[in-house]
Amino acid sequence: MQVKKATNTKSVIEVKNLMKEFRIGSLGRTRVVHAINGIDFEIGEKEVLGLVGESGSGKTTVARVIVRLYEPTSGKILLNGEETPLRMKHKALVSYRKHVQMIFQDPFSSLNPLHSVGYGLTRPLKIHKIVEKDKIKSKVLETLEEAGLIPPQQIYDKFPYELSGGQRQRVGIARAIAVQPQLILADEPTSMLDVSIRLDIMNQMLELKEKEGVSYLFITHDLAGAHYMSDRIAIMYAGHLVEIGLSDDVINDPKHPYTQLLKRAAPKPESGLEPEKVDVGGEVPDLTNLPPGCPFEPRCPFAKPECKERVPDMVKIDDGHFTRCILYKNRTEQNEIKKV
Amino acid sequence: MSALLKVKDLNAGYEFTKFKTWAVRNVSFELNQGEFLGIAGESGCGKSTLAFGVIRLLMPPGKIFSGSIEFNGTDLMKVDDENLRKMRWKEFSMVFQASMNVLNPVLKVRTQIYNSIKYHVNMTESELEKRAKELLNLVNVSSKYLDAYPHQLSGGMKQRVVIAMALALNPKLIIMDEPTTALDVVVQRRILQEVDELRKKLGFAIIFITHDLSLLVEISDSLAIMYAGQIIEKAPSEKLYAKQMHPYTYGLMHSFPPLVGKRQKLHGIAGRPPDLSGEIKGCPFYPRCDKRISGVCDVENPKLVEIESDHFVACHLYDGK
Amino acid sequence: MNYVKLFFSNRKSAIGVIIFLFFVALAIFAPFVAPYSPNSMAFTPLQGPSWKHWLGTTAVGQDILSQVIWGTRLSLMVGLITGAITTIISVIIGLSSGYLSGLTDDILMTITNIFLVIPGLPLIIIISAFIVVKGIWTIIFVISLTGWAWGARTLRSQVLTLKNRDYVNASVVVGESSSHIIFSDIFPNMLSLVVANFFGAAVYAVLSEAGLEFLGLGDSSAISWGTILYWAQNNQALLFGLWEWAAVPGLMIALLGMSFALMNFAVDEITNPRLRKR
Amino acid sequence: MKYILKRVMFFLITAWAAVTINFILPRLMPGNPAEVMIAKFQGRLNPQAISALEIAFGINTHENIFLQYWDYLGRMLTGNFGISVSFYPTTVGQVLSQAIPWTLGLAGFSTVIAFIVGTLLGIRVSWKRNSTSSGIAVPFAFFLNSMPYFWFALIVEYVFAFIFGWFPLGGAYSSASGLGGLALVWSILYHAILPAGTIVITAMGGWMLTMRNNMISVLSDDYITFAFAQGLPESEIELNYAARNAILPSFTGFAMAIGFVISGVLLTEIVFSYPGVGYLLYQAVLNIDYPLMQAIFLFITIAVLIANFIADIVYVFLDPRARSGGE
Repeated sequence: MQVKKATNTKSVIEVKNLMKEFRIGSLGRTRVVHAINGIDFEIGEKEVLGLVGESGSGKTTVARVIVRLYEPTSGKILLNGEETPLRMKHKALVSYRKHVQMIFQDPFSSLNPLHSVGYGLTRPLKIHKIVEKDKIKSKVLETLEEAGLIPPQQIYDKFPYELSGGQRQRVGIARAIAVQPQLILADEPTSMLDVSIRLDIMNQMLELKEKEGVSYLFITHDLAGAHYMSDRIAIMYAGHLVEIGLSDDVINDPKHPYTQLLKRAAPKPESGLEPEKVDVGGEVPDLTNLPPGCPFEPRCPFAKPECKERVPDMVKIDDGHFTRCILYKNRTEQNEIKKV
Repeated sequence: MSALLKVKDLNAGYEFTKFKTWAVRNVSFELNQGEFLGIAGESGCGKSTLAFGVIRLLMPPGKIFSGSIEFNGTDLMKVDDENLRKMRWKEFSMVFQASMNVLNPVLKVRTQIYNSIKYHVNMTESELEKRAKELLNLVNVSSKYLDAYPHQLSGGMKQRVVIAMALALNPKLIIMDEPTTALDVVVQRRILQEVDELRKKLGFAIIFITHDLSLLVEISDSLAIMYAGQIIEKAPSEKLYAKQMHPYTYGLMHSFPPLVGKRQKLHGIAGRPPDLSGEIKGCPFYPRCDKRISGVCDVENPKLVEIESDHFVACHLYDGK
Repeated sequence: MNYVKLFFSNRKSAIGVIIFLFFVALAIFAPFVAPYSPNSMAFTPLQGPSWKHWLGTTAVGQDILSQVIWGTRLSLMVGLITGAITTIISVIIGLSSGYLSGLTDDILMTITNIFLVIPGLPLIIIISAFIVVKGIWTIIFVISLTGWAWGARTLRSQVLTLKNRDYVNASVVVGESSSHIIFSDIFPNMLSLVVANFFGAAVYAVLSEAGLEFLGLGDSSAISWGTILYWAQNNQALLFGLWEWAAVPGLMIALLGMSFALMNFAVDEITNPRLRKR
Repeated sequence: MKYILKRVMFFLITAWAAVTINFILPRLMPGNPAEVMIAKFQGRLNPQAISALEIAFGINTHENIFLQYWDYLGRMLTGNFGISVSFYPTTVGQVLSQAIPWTLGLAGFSTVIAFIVGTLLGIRVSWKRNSTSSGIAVPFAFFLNSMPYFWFALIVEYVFAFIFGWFPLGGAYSSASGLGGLALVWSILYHAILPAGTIVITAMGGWMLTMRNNMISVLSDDYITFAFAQGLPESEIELNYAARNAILPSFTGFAMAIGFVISGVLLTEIVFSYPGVGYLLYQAVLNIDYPLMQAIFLFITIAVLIANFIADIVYVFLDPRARSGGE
C-alpha cells in the first residue's frame, strides 16, 4: 500500500520500497547487513518529517542513501516527482545535491580541523555557482548570520577548534543552507550537543524552514524532540518503517506495539513522576540474520503465530496514519468494506 | 537515617605541567544510606570528576586538591593505598560511563566476576561459581554467558554484567556515571528499573550521574544540579520538579521539550559555560543569567544555602530569605 | 599552533632535533671543520690517536677524523633522500589503497604485506649483488624499493579512518571532487603521520646503508660512515688496537639513527593524545 | 581456523613471490650479471655445471621464458638449488644445510630471549613511568635500537674477547680435536655467548619501546580504571589487564621486527665469523656466488614466514576476538 501524507502539498522527495544492503567481511566470508528493508515515505514542501528509531534501526542509513553517500541497493528516489537514477556520475550527483543537503550528527568531526569557517562555506557557493565570484564573501557572511553565527565577520576567520559545539553545529547548518536546497537531511543534529543549547539549534532550523522554505528529514532517537520539531513522525525498527503519521497522532495515540514501548520508555515527568513500567525485554534483532516475519515479533507482547511468517503490510489507521502491524489488519478490511 | 557519605568543600581537577583545571569547586553534600541521589549537569560541569573524586578514583592527571570525604565514618582522604584498595568494591563500587569498554577484552566474563570477588573475600572455586551465577541471575543474564568473552555480548548485556559485578560484594554505595547513555532507550529504561528494584531489595545507595535531567527527575529521590564545578541547587526530586529556584536549573528543566501535551515554543540557555582553568569571579552563571543583578552577582559567588526545607540553592536572588 | 615550539616542548624531540642539527651543521661545514682532506693519503698509515690525528690514520694513511666529518654528508644524504623517496612511495600506495578500496586495495595490500614479510636486509643484499653499477644511488634505490611497506600499511589505515570522518562525508555532500577530497581533506590531516613515517624510514635507511657498505656492497671508494667501518673491518682495525677507527663512525650512525627515531616518536607522541605524557 | 587458513595461503603466496624475485632479478639486469660469475669461474667448473648455471640464469638459451620459469619452479619445489660456485663442486643444498643449524640456534634463542626480556622491561618501564630508572631506561633503549648490530658486535668482540680475553674471538666451537660430549656442548655455548648477547641487547630495545608504547595506550583504557575501581591488586592489573592487552599489537608489527632481528643476526655472524647462514652469505657476496645467495635469501624468507606463522598462532591464542573469526 502506498503511504501518503495527509496534506496535499507537492512532495519534494519521495522514496519507494527503498532498500540498502551492506556486504561486510573479507573475501569468502561476506555477510549481508540488511540496513533498510523496503521503506516508503514522502516529504512535502516546508514539511518536517521526524524519523525516530534506536541505534541500528537504519535511520542514519536512510539519510545517507538519500543524499547518495551510499548507493541504494534497490527502490526508487523521486526528487520533485522525477525519478532519479540509482547510480549517478559525479556531475549528476552535484546537481542532485544542489537540492538535497545534509547536517551531520557530530559537530566535532563534521568540520575539517584545518579549514576556516569561511573556506568551508565558500566551497559550496563556488561548486554550485550560487552567486557571482565577487559576491561570494558577502553571501557567506549573510549565510552565517542566518544560521545565528553573530557577528559573522568574526566567525568567518575562525577555525573549528575555536568554536563551541553549538557554534560548530550552526556552521554545519550554514553549510547545508548555503546552496539553498529544498531538502535538508538532519542526522541527529542535536544529540552530541549540550542540553541547554539543543532547543536553540532546533528553533534555528524551524526558523530557516519558514524563511527559506526548506523541508527536513529530522532524524532522532528522542521521541520528545521529534514531537517538538516535526509535522509528521515515522518510526523505524530494524530497517523497517513500522508507523508513520501526524506527530500528534503518533505520539498521543501510538498504534504499533514498538511505538507504544518507545513512548512508555521515554521520560515524561509532565505526566507524573512515577515512571511507567517497561516489561518488554530483548534487543533489536541482528541485521545480518533477520527473522522472516515481523522484526519486532520476538519482543512483542501481542505476537501471534502468523507474525513469524511474513512481514505484515502497512495498514491505514486514519488519514495519513499508517502502521505495519497485524493487529490492525481487520480494521483495514473494515475500511475497505466501508469504501465499497 | 544516618549519612553514609559526607563530602565537604571538595576541590578537585586536573593538573598538567603548565596549567590546572578546577573541575569540582567547593562541593559539599551528604548522602544517606539507601538514598538515590541524581547529579545532573552538562558536559564539562565536573559531574564525572566529582563521581571519581568521592571514591578517590581520579587517575593522574586528575587530583583532589582539598576537602574532606567521610564514608561510613572513615575519613577517605586519610586511608592509605592498600586499605583503599581493600575498601573498593566492598564498600563502594562504580558503573562507568563507557560501560561498553570496561570489560577486559581478553578475559572471560567468569574470570572477571571472580576477580572482582576473590581479592576481597576468601571463596572456594565452587562458591565463586555459585555467587557469579547468582549475580547474573539478579540482572537477568543467563549464566551460560559466564564462559563468553565480552565481545560476544551485546551492549545491554555488557552493561548488565558490569552492574552484576558492581553488586558482587554487597557494597553500601554504587556510583553510576552515565551508565546507560550508550544504550537504546528501551534497554536503558529496563536496566534502570531493575537497578532500582535491586536497590530497594538490597539497600545500597546510588549516586547517579547524567545530563538527562528529565530521566533523573523520574528515577531519583533527590537531585543535585551542577554548573561550572559547583552544586548550584539540591532538593528532593519532586520539589525540584515543582519549583526550580536557580535560573540555570529553570533553564535546564525547560530545555527538554515535553513528550505529551500541547506543543509550544521553548528556549534553551544562550552562551556557554565558563572555562574551568581559571578563577571565576562572582556567580559562574552570571554571563548567561537573565535574572542577574549586576554589582552583586558578578562580585560574589553565592553559597549553597537551604532556602526552603531540604531545598538548597546557590543564588543571590534569595539573599534576603 | 606553533610546531617549532611544540617540537621543543617535548624533551624527546628536542634532543632529536639538536643531534640532527649538529649533523646538518657538520655536513655543511665539513670543509672548514675537518683538519685535512679526507682523501689525502699523506700520513703514516695505521697510527693510533695523537694530537695530529685525533682518531688516528687508516691503512693507506688517511686522517680518520676528517673522514668521519666528511662522511656525515653521505650518510645524512642517504638518510634524508631515501627517507623522502620511501615516504613518497608509502604515501602513494597507502593513499590509493585506502581511498580506492575494492580490488585495487586488495591487490596493493597483498603486495605491501609480501614486502613487509620478506626480510629487508637479505632482499637488499641480493638485489644490490645483482646490480652491476655500484654507487650511492644504487643504494638509495634499493633501500627505497624495499622499505616502503610498513609506511604504506600505517598510512592506509589512517586513510581508512579519515575517509569515514564526517567532514569528508560533508565534502562529498557539498559536491567536492575526489581529488579535492584526497588533497584537501584527507592528506593534510595525515601529515603528522607522514612526517613520523619519514623519520622512521630515515632510521631504516641510515642503518641499512651502513650494513650494505659494511658488507662491501656499496661503493667502497666513497666516504661514508659505512665505508669507514668497511675498511676498518677489512684492515682488522680492532686487532691492531685501533678501536677508534671502528667505534666513532658506528657511534655516529647510532646517534643519527637515534635522532631520527626520537623525532619519529615525538611526532607520534605530540599528535596521538593517548601517548602524551601526563 | 579460517584465519589460520588465510594466513597459510598468504605465506604460500609470499614464498612464491620470493622464488619469483630470484628468477626475475638476474634476467632483469642489463647484461645478466650471472654471466660475469660464470666467466670468472670458467676454468674451475666442469662443462655440465656451466650449462646447469646457464639454464638457471637464462643465459644462452632460446627457451621461452615461461618454460624457463616453469622449470625453475619445479627445481625449487624439489629443493634443487644448483651448485655453489665458491664451494665447487658441493651443491648449494649441502653447503646451506651445514650452516642452517648454527643460525637457527643462534637466531631462535636470541630472538626469544630478546622478545621476553624487552617486553618485560617495556611493561615495567611504562607501569612505573614516573620513576628515575624508567627515565633512564627509555632514552637508553632508543640508543640501543638505533645502533648498527655489526658495530655493536665489533665493540663487544673487541672489549670482551680481545682486551679481556674472556671469550673466544669467533667461531662456533673450539677446533681442538677430540672434543665430544659435554665438553663440546660447553664449547658451543661458550662460543655463542657473545654473538647471542649482542643480538639480545640490540633487539631488546625495539621490543621494549614497542611494548612501552602499547602499554601507555592501554593504560588509558576504561577497563584499567575499572580494574582499579574493583580494588584488584596492582600486579594483577599490570599483568592480566594491561600487559595481556598491550602485547597484542606487538604481533601485528612482528613481521617487520623479525626482519630486523634476522638482519642483525646475519651481520653479527659475519663479525664473529660464526659459521651460520649470515657468514655464508658474506662469503657468497665476496665470491659473487649467485646460486648460494639466492638459496640463502629463500631460506631466510621461509624461516621468517614460519616465525610469523608461529606469531599468528600465538596471537589467535591470546586474543579471543581473533579466535571467533574477526580480522
